[in-house]
Amino acid sequence: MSEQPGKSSGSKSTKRDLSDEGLITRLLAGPLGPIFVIGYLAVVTFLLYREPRALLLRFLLFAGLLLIYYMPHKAWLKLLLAGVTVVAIIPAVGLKNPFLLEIGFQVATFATLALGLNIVVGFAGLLDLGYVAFFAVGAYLWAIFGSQQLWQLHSSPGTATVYNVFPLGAWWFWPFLIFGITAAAGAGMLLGTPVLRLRGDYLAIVTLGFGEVIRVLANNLDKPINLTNGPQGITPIQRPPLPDFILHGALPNWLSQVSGRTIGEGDMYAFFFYFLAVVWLVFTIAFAGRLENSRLGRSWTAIREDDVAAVAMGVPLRRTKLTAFAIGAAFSGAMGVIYAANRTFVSPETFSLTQSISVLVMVILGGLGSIPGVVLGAAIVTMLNIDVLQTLSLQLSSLRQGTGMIPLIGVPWAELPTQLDPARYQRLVFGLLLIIMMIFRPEGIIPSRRRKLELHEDDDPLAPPADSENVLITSTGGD
Amino acid sequence: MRKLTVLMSLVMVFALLLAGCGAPPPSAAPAEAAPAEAAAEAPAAEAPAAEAAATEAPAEEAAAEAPAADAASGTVIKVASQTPLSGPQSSLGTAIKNGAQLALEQYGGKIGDFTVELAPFDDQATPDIGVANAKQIVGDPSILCVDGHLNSGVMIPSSEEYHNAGLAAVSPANTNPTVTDRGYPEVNRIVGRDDVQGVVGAQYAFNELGLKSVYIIHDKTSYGQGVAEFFRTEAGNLGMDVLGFEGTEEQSNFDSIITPIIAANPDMVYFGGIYSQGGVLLRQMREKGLNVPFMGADGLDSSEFVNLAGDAAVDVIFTTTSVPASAFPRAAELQVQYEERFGEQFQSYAAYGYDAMYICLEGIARAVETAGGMPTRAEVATEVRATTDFDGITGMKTFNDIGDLTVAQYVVLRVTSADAEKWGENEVVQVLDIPAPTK
Amino acid sequence: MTNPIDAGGAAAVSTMPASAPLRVRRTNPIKEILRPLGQLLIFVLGSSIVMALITVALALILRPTRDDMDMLQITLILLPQVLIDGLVLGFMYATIALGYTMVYGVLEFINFAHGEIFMFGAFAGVELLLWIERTNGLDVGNLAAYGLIIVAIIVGMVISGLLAITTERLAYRPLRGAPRLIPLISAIGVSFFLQDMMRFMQSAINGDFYRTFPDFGPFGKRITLFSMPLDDRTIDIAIQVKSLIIIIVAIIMLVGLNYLVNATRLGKAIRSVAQDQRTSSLMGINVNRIIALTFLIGGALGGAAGVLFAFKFTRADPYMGFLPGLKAFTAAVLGGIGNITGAMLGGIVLGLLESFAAAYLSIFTNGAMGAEYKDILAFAILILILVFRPSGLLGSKTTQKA
Amino acid sequence: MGITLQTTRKVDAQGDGQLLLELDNIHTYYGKIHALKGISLKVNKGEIVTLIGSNGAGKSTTLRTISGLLRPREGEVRLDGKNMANVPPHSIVEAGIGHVPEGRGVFPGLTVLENLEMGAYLLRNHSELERRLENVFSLFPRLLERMQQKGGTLSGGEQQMLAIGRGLMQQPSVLLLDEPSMGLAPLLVEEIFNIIDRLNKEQGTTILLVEQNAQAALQVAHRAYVLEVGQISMSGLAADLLHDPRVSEAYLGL
Repeated sequence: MSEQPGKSSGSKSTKRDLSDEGLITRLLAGPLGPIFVIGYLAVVTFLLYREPRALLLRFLLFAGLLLIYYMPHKAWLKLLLAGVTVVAIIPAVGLKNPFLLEIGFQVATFATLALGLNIVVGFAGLLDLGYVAFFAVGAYLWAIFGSQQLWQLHSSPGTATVYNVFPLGAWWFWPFLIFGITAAAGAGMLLGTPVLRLRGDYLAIVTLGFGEVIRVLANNLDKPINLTNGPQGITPIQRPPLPDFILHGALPNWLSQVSGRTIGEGDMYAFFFYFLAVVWLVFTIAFAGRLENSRLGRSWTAIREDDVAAVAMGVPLRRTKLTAFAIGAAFSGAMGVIYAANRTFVSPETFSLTQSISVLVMVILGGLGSIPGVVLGAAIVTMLNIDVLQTLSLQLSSLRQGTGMIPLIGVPWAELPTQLDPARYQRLVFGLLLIIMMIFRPEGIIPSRRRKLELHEDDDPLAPPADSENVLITSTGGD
Repeated sequence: MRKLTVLMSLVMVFALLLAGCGAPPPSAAPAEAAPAEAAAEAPAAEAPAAEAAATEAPAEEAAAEAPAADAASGTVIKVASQTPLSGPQSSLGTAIKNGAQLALEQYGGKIGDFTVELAPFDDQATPDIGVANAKQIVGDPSILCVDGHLNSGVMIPSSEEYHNAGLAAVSPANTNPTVTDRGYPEVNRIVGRDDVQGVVGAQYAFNELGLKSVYIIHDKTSYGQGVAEFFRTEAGNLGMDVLGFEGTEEQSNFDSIITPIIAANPDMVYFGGIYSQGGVLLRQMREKGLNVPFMGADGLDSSEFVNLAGDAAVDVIFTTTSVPASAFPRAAELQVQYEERFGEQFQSYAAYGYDAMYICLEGIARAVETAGGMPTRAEVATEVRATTDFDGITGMKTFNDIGDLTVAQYVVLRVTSADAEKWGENEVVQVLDIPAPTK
Repeated sequence: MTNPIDAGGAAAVSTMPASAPLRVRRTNPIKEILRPLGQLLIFVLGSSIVMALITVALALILRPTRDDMDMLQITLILLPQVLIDGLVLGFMYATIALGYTMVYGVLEFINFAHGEIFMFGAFAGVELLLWIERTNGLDVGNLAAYGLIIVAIIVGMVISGLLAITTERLAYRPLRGAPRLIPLISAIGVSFFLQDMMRFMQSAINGDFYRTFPDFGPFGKRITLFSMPLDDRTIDIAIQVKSLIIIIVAIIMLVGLNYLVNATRLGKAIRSVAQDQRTSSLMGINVNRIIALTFLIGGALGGAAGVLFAFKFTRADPYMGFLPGLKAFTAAVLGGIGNITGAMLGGIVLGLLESFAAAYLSIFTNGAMGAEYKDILAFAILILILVFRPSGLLGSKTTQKA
Repeated sequence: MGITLQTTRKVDAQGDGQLLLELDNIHTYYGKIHALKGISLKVNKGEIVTLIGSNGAGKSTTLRTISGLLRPREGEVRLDGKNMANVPPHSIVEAGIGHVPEGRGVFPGLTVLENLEMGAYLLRNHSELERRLENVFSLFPRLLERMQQKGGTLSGGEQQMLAIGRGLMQQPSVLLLDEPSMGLAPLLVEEIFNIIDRLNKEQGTTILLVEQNAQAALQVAHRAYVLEVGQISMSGLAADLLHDPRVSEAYLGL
């Protein structure tokens, strides 16, 4: 019957979408918009340059990117502004406070992971709870071959003498980027093949198991052959060689003068890794964007919506699912190699189930299937993780060492128990955020067009109350 | 409308976050500080306030209200601590942090004209967070020294960052050899090394207790496995029969690990790992009727151990590099002050956190004196490394050329009571002064 | 009319003149109790025998690889103890898995936070006993000690059940009808939230966040079943009193739940809601209330399991629910999620698998692999089983979508 | 197709009983789709009222609105004068409206007996339950034979009988039947309509019948409403409508 709720006519919703211009978009419309955004960026940059460690300013700088995203202007202008922010402003402020580069690097890393997972979950609809395994494959690949681990295959972890000769030259990093992609894609196929017949929750638990298997292997392959050095982790791992004029001499000296602090080799590498991660992220975004609208992308959508019908339409189920796993994995494989080199250290703890879940959360929070959404989700979660809560705790601690009083209550800050530090309740905040998001905005912060249609067909001020029995109909489907 | 929701949700998120810390108004600036300092510090204290205000209306104008004053970095020196403040190991991590805080308070909180602050970071006992924090620490020029970490697995990658930035670090707890073996001029520790600690344990078990066979269990962490490996090597050298070497991440159910031990019938069980796991393992061992001696390393050194293990804890032997407070007269005094100040049970790691902080402070003080103002990090690192005959709560400390103590104390302890209150009264059965091993 | 049961006589007085005498055949309550007991027995014996045979066969094959010990002898001597430990663990997993399976069966929704509900139950029981201990109430005779354990279990059940209902009402009900991923993410959120919530409460009140189960009563005692000679000593094969209690309580819960679902009015309502919520509401069933009740029952079972877990493994901490929750979920999937009998079977199989893997891997591989690989083995078997039976051992439904 | 009824309808049945169920200007939406645009209809005690109309006219929506599965945004549903709009479905069932949904909605995993017992879920009186069961079994002897079979294993006709039987187990004051003849073989269709007729005559059950098979429905009913895109376009005595040329053309395929 045509009374089915889920099949509201498309034209109506599209119209609404077009008319539905956001507040920011409307404010930024017209020629004043770009001027305003440029002014905003300039002010934030200036302030950040004077006060390089202010959390709010850091946040406002990243929010600037969001503003640019919402600008209703030509793509080239938006790209230009975003490019200037990412390539010039962040590194420039990073001169003052290298932590900004670290945030940028981690955001780029996790955004890439989230985009990869988005292909598997968002595009192809295959719930993967062990995604971080592919990241681990890439990271360990370079960790094993780019460190001195190969000399220690027959010694117990942590007891071997320190060597100084690396079996492979540092330039091997570049070929290993490709190997990392290949290995991760291979691992994706390896996981994908046995689970092709599984659906939904069964798939979820098997992928979860796979993720754990990779982690446990990394933790335990220190005997009989000491491949991963077990829980000790592998260190040091080589970083790709940079030309000498970058690391020493005029350039860093000049930068040191500009920034007023010593810019050494480590800082130059921080810049290098920031740019490398951003380049890989941009490549991933472009690639994923192309994929979404390709023939393959449509096949994914088809199997996500109804795999039986998709097969009937001639979509090769096996191949389509496997490519989803392989391509999704490949992105994170390369990022794994970069991450290992950046950290010069890998250990199994990085690749826990919690990490997999947090990547999944980035995807859902930002908007399943939506590329800008996923990137934003990754940025929010990462900043929350490594920056915001920690910084708030520090400020609190700083207050506690002063003699000020807590307003309203009139108790000295010093007596505030440390048990209340926000950093300790990261998961609490995180969990609450997830629940609230799912209830009020399940399609994510920047939803993909499709999902929005699916989830908000009843979104109307006059619609019956949310918890009405009405819902029952949607859950059991039409007739 | 859609975008409005975006905005709203973002505002909500941050409002939530800030609500979590309670947004302080400008009046929170330290009022009783010396006028000059108050003036200098006010902007810094105002920063969070401005942020809180701005969050309500995150429009661009708000940014303008943010403090434009250059950081108070001119007059404030910070010492960071990085230990697990959350998660299962936070008991030890908090002890170190509190110890450091106490040291700073007792030192007077000032070096010359500089106010010294503690910036406590939470590494959550995971390397990733540790490194990210390290980058944040490195990015704050007013931080001149780091007191941390607890876990070697976190210390090793994080200290790469300290090394890159030339920032001095004094470790109160990391016993893994790699920490100093890399030869970084910034990285020091005031405790012994696993490759000595494991050996001490094995020698004590073989020579003093006369045990001929051992079953070794470790917790599959960098620390636990490390010390267990050294124990195994030395036990093998001494001629002890190593009947098993098992690692497990299990936290609660040790049934299936204990059964093979019973079958193997060792003279003793050695555990390399942290008390939170060891206590439970021990208790379950005893419940299953396995009554052989139980031995561990400094990871057991927490009063929580007896809470978990109950009566089974009595007569457990463990080696440690942190000498119990009872062995030092000044430590007993510190214990009283600590418990009074923080209302928490004193742990011996607190004394090490205290000493590490003190070494940092004295190093900075010397560097300030030499530089006649704000010293560079390199100067501080040099001064810290130059620490000689520092008379700490936990003994005399002198660093060698790689940052190890020239002579470290290793202690063998026996648990005497199942009462957590009496943890500090554990019997010292052996104290060894062992010079750092030379490569 | 050719009704074979017509001869059985009329159970009810017919008021319809045209109707033939009929007897309505209903499920026999006693049968509903005995049937799962029989199934349990078969599962326990069956999986034990299969596991034991595989192990012995492996021991025979691998015997020549180690000359420092007689592998077969060691294997046989360890076998009974490993079986007992595995079964205790298996029953524990089964009781946790029931909570997953109940909720899944009704809503097709993985309640990721079940592990945390389990953890709250554990804390409730432990806190109660610690409170009694502080008032010196734990110094009691054996009988009273058993009573206290039962009280602790009941308190755990109540707290967990209420918590489960609350989370359902606040975090899941508003999402009913949304695509499957949405409530799953919300559940992950609840899980994170509850972990830190408990830690916050514990560290605010006690300063530390894990609690040790008080030592009282005769529960630590071991009942020696028999002894076996090994070289020049004997090895006692024993079971702890508390392990026995766990098995008994688990069996009572399993049978009780089976009875509730299959033989009561409420059970019928639950089953009908599981099959078709809309039609159920047309039967006069308050669907929301039944779903809430399902959460209550699942949560209460989880709470009881939590108290038993803390009881057996001596401690409770805010993160304790995560791994057992994961394992129990695995068990539920292994058995065929949504299927009560399947959850029991899955739990027992997983418990045995883990126990065997932990005990024998090291022996069989001469130390190359050890207990740390038990999780890998469990997941590997899970993948294997799912590859050949994509809906679990006893599952039949394959209609679900991602 | 012709339906053989044991008697022809008395035209005057309409006036017999008092007003039982009344819909007053009901507006129902699916999301933004305005499905019912002001439906008003009446069902008197002891009547069979049928609602005919083409696919998508809103017939099932009307029934779902009555039984509370959907909430009207405007208007009232009155049972015995009491407003039932915005009351949850289970309370509406309790108040005496039984709904045999389209597509039968038999619980596939419950046995036939359990399915029937679910119909009397709200009833706690055991002997009354037995009495109703016997009543249903006397109407549908086939169900007795299949008593221990799972609902999902029944044939289409049997499932329809089970669904109606389950509706009867509620002993509702008004029974809503949604497309009882859908997808059934002609012979079965006839049987179903005979049973509907018997129910009304022998047991006095009030029935609101939604049918696509307009001819059969009009033959069995006292009164009828014709529904077109969410609005009532015609109403009157079933016998009159049966012979109305407009109805014949549009719905009877004559």
